[in-house]
Amino acid sequence: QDSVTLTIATVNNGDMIRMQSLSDEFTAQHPGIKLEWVTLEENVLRQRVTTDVATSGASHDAQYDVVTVGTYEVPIWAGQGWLVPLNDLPAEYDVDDLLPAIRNGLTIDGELFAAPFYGESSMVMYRKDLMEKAGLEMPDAPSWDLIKQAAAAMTDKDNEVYGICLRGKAGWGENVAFLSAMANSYGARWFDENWTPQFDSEPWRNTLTDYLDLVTNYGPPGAASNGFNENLALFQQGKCGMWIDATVAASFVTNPDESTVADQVGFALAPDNGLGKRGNWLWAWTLGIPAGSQHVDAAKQFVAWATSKEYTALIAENEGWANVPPGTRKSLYDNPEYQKVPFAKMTLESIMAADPINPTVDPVPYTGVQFVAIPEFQGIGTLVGQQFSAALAGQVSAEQALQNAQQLTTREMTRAGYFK
Amino acid sequence: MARAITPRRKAIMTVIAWTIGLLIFFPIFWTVLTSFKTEAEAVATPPRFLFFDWTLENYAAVQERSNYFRHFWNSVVISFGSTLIGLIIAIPAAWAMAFVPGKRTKDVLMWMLSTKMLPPVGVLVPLYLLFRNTGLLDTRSGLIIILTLINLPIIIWMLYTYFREIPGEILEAARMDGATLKSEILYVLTPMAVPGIASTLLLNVILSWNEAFWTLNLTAANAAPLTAFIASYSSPEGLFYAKLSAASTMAIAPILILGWFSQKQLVRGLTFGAVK
Amino acid sequence: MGRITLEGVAKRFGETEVIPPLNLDIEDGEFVVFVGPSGCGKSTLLRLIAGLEDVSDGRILIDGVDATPLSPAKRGLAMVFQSYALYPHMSVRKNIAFPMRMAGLDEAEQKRRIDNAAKALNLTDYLDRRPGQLSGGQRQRVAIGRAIVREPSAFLFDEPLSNLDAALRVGMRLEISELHNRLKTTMIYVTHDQVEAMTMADKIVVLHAGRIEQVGSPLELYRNPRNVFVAGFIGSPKMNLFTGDAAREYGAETIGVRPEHISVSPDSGKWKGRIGVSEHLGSDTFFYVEDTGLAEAVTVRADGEVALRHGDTIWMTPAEDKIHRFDANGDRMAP
Amino acid sequence: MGRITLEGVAKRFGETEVIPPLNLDIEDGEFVVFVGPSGCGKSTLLRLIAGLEDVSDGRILIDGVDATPLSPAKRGLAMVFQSYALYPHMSVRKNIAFPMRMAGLDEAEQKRRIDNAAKALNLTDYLDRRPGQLSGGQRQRVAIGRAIVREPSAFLFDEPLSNLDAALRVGMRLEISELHNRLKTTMIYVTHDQVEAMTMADKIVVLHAGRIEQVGSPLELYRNPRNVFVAGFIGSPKMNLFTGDAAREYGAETIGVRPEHISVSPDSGKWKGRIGVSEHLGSDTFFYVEDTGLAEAVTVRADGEVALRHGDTIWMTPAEDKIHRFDANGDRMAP
Amino acid sequence: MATKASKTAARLMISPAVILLLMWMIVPLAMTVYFSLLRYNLLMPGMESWAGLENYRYFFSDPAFTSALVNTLLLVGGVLLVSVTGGVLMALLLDQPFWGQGFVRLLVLAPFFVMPTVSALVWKNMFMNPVNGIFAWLFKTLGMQPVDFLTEAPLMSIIGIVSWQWLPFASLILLTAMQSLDSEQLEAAEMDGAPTLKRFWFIILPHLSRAITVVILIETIFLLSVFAEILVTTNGGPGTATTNLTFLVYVQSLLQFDVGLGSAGGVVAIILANIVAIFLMRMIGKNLDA
Ligand SMILES: Nc1ncnc2c1ncn2[C@@H]1O[C@H](COP(=O)(O)OP(=O)(O)OP(=O)(O)O)[C@@H](O)[C@H]1O
Ligand SMILES: Nc1ncnc2c1ncn2[C@@H]1O[C@H](COP(=O)(O)OP(=O)(O)OP(=O)(O)O)[C@@H](O)[C@H]1O
Ligand SMILES: [Mg+2]
Ligand SMILES: [Mg+2]
Repeated sequence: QDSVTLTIATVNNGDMIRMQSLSDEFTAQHPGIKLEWVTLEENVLRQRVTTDVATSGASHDAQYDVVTVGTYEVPIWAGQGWLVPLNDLPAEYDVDDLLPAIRNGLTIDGELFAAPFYGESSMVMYRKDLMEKAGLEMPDAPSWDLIKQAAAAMTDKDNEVYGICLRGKAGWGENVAFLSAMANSYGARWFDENWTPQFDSEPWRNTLTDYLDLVTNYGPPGAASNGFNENLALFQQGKCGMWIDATVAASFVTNPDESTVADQVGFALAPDNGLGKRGNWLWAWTLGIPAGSQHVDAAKQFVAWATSKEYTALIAENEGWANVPPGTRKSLYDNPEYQKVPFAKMTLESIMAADPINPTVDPVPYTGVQFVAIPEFQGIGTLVGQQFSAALAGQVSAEQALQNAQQLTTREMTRAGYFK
Repeated sequence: MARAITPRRKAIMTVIAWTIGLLIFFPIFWTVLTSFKTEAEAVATPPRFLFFDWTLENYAAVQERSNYFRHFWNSVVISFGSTLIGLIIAIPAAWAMAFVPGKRTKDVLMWMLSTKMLPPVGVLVPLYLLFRNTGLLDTRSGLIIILTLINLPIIIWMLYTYFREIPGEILEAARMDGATLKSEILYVLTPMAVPGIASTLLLNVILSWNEAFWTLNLTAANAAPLTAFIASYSSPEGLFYAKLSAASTMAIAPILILGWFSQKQLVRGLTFGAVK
Repeated sequence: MGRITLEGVAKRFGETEVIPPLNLDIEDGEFVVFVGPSGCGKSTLLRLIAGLEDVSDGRILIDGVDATPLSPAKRGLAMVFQSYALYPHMSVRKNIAFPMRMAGLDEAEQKRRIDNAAKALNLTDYLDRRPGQLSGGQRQRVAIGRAIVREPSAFLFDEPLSNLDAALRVGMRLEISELHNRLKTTMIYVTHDQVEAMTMADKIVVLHAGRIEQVGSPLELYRNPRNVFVAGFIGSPKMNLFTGDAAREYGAETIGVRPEHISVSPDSGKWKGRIGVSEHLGSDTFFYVEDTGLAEAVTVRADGEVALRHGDTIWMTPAEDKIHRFDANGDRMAP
Repeated sequence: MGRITLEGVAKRFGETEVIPPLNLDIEDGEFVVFVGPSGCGKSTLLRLIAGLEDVSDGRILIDGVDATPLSPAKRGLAMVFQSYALYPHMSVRKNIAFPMRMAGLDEAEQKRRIDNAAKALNLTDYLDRRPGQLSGGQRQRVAIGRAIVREPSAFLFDEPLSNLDAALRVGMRLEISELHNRLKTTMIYVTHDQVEAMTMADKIVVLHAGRIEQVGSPLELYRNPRNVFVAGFIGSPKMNLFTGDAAREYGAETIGVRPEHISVSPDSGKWKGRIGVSEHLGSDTFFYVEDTGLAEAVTVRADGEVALRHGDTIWMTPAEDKIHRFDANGDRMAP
Repeated sequence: MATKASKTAARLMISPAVILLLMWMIVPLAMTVYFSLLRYNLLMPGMESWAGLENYRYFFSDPAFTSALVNTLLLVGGVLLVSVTGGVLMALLLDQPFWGQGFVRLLVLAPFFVMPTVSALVWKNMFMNPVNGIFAWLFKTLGMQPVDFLTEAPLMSIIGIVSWQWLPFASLILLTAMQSLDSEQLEAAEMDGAPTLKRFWFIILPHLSRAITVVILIETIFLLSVFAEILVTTNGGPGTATTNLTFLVYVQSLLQFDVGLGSAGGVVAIILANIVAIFLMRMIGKNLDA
């Protein structure tokens, strides 16, 4: 049998890199398959993979056999027929074990188009010691008011302790993700049922004002260029009192090798305003197979392996339970070993609390919590994100930023033909 | 100006020059230094200068993640390949412009340079489709073709300015001596222009080595050079300064060392006729 | 063999005619010097003969064969350039061997000829040096060596000595003359220095604005310049040319007297003047005499040392039989 | 005023002593030429005077004032460089105006001096050209113009003519001599061309390896060279120097006879030889005579045209009273 | 040199280069122009249709367009200003005698070899970061508030980073040029009474003008398409403070995969680049012949 070489495009995060180093297990089991890794930073990855998938379509000349895609792309790509459906995964894969919130987002017309590698929501990570010092207590489900109060209490700029670290870097996957989720809890939405942008609404105004308030008063300097990584580094150095961000961060901030505050981290659900929606998102990195791949069968074997229970066990054995890719399988959270992991419970609860189908208080025509699952969103999100970061940098007022966002979005939606 | 330079003045100049030189170099020095620190030490305040536990763990981590040597080799093949092919095309062209100049020569040269102003993002999609259809995607030959075209104007210009310094009489002498056009270029012009050709080669190898747009967008795994290698570090998760530094060091070290060793040569040719 | 004949050869660069049609015959074995002021077309003419430029009109015959359509290499001529045009990356040996290598001569023959040339030109010790390591005169010799080994039917020299300093120039001039005496090959030599022309040539061709003013042996030109231009150009220091009354006295428009044909005296003579600059070389003395009543300053040469200085009054008498007369067109008048 | 005195001036570059301590007096209004072979330290000496190099030892007095610690600009000297050193981006006018602009002279005065200099140097038509658009001689004049307008107490020239061609060199030489006659300002002129030295100087300083070999007027040096070096250096063509039997006959280690002090005859004389190369200039004839039985070839000059050619046998007789005798150290022996 | 044979040969020898570059210019350009007239989004295949000039209208009406134009000019101009003045000063400095000249030259040359991505990453994370960066530490040590460069002066920061990369190039060309100045000219000026500063102004600077033009030309070619530095550090923000034309086209064609719009932007960028080119060529042509 000729050996086939799979070219796998992955994002450069810790879990994916771990998979790369453990992939010898897979090739040992499948001697006919060689793996070729292309690891790229998220933006570059998305751009490269999209160009490739979109230009090759269904013709058999895609450069990648397995691509790492997010929950944003999967429904769009599946709709274009760019991904191979994964209905025929082996029985031991146990599709039904996947968390429904995640699985729903990857299923279009009843067909699964990508296998989740890990899933995440967002939650509050906080410093127990600082909360204690401030004389406050963090409930499991805090409100935004409490967050504001705690942030104010914990801030000690002279000692470089900042009450709250939030994303400020422009980008639809960066500040826009956070703000969209936050806006949901404030009762805001991107579009109304007629796709009219809603940035001129009161809830958005409140969202942005509160956000700016928090970050400028209690956040670290340079917040306008902080993304996930920058904040992670800050938190690990003990410079953040609270950090509202992806649940996957939990394993990093509790890892004593990297974090100076590993034993002081507490977790809580993302805050709410009592409107029935919390400010948390839902995201999963998944593995999909481009329709243009020349090695669909081998690719399926790999995808099944990399997202299987077996792989989870392999990681647990090699790296410990805390490093298992989280958020994809019910069975993981049923595992008593895993329940010992401090953030396991809160991660699961956060994921369960997100509802991509009905993300907002008021009805909307789109799905997706912190994004809008339409192709135009990447571009719009980037433009809106730039406005929000400009507001944070003090270049424009909140009012002005929202007004610009409204205009830009209207413009793009008009061009895309949403209003005839 | 050959008047006595007082040792005092020389000492002062030495201090100033070294300070400025070290300041300019500092970012690179710091990167290299950081690559030997642990992640925690990399972000320590105040910064640690020399007193820390030197470690190679970041290099190990980087190597584990991606096959450095393959990227390295791709970079070598692509940058040298494109430059050499460029030279082969450019030498005759520069010969013609330098020794048989016409009214249009200058215009042609300027037009050639202006093709370098083509913004790559604007034409990525068309070229991507073109490459896909010709099977050049993710091949070293594909990249060599692109980089040859990108660098050709600079190569021609550099050679042209170099050739112009060579007295035409020598080529005429060769012609009188019975040399054909081919032997004239092969045995007389090219060897005489070796210093110029060498610096052209160097500069264009450096430019190709650092070219990040096309090399990133037209490769996947097989032909990916070091620019793609570094692209996977532009924002990994968690503390990453040390690993980033290690990867950066590995990406720039080869060309830095090559550049340093040949700097005399490089600098000498880096004048584009600006110096007569 | 090396007989070169130009028939109606002309050269235009675009609109400007640099060389109007001209005819010229160069005999086998002759040493011909093209001389003329800068820009008069000497180099162009030489390059036309070499084939480095295309003629605009006319034919060039080499040994009776029409060479006009031939490439430079095919004409069997060798050229020595003003800048020497040595190949800087090759050793002296390789430089000299280059034309033979191009012609595909076998190694043994190449070696033989290189050794001969090196011996003749005193280059044996330098064969393995690069041109950059040689002095100006040595480089000049290498250039000549490279020409010799081809055993050409004629040598072309374009101001080969103008880059050398005065002392070396005299030496190299002698060497080239000796070479010609030995080889007896046709040589065409371009210079704008009339001393070089006088000392080296069998035949001088005086060019002026692309036209041939006179062709003849050095002494012919010295004694019987055909017109004012040649009279002024040949001889050093320049012939004194007078117009006006002084000339009319001899029934001519212009008369000329060479500085060496004027005798001086502190107290009597034909013309009187005041010494402007005097140059005392020991062997000779030159006076540049002003306020003579003639329109022009007069240059006079006296043998040995003459004790007259700047500002002194001087009397001058031309040798009557050495006076040249020219008509209104500047052409020589019969004596 | 421009009296320049060097007292024990020496120059070392690192370890090597280029100029051993020397004394020299230059009178006001004198035209002094430094002459010597290449590398003998002429330029260095001039630059020491100009202040462009620091002396290693000794003092330089200008008009009796110690100028050693002064900057070049303060010494009141003007220099004309070998490469002209014109400012290529300025027009001729601006070039000439530059020193006055630096000195802050008012516009009207600047204009006046520029016009005067331009008239004197025949540059009026070129004032608005760039140096790149001028011929070599014109550039030279601009450089002189730039020096003149400063009205310096002395002019320093460093081989100002060596980049010009032979004909132009003669012309410029005269112009500079005339300038000196007119301005009567001290001029120090460096050259390695002994003809220039002889024709221009009031006083020649012959340098050899940094040492002064002889100081004197041109004719003094011509007639009584103090040693073999000066004897061989001054005079053109070079003095014939003989050692061996020919010298011993006169009780000397070396004797010297100038080419113009040897008479020739086709049938009788003191020495016999065969003509190698003969140069017929019309005004003079030079013979390079070989196979003389003397160790060296002999150069002979005959006036006018002498009908002897390559290969002819010739007899030569030196003028006994013009024979120079030198001892084993090369120093002149009393007559 | 000017025989018919050599002219024919010359035409033959130059043609491969000309043909290749013509193809390189025309083929993608023609495709780009063609695409720019289509409604064509990669994410919505099969919907390509003729759009006329709509893409252009849309591109020009983009509120970010003007600021991108201004930013492009500021970026190019700023880097040129810094690298040329810095280069002249560096050249003056390196031309002075001091101990270890060769080594300092190596130090100064080094940034030229660094990949743009790497340099942007290093500057952003290890220097300009307001919490962990070296600058922040310096400011704090000096008792000042750390400056958040990429937020407070984003364009200036990028100009700084890019200037750092191009300073060596300018320094070295200018140094070579400076060393080619005939020392007799400086001596003449000194004799003429010009003090150091005036010698610099009247002699050295005019001598460098040709080299400066060349530096400007070459750098402009590369600076017009600065991209990696922006992508890595600020992503074009905050707001559109660091979005240049290249980045704008990137956002439109590669983030939105709107090939039609991106191509229109590409065509506009090409036209603008050529305007700059023509302007530069004029200047160069004049200066190079002199
Ligand atoms: N390629 C050319 N194009 C146009 N004109 C030219 C060309 N080459 C020479 N000329 C012109 O032809 C004339 C003769 O030039 P040529 O070089 O033959 O002069 P020359 O007698 O050799 O002068 P010199 O003594 O200065 O070398 C000059 O006026 C020159 O400007
Ligand atoms: N800056 C310097 N450092 C070391 N040696 C030098 C320097 N300048 C000159 N010399 C040496 O000093 C000696 C005299 O040089 P100088 O330039 O004065 O000679 P010159 O008589 O002017 O020669 P030329 O006729 O070739 O111009 C030479 O041997 C030269 O090598
Ligand atoms: Mg010529
Ligand atoms: Mg000198």
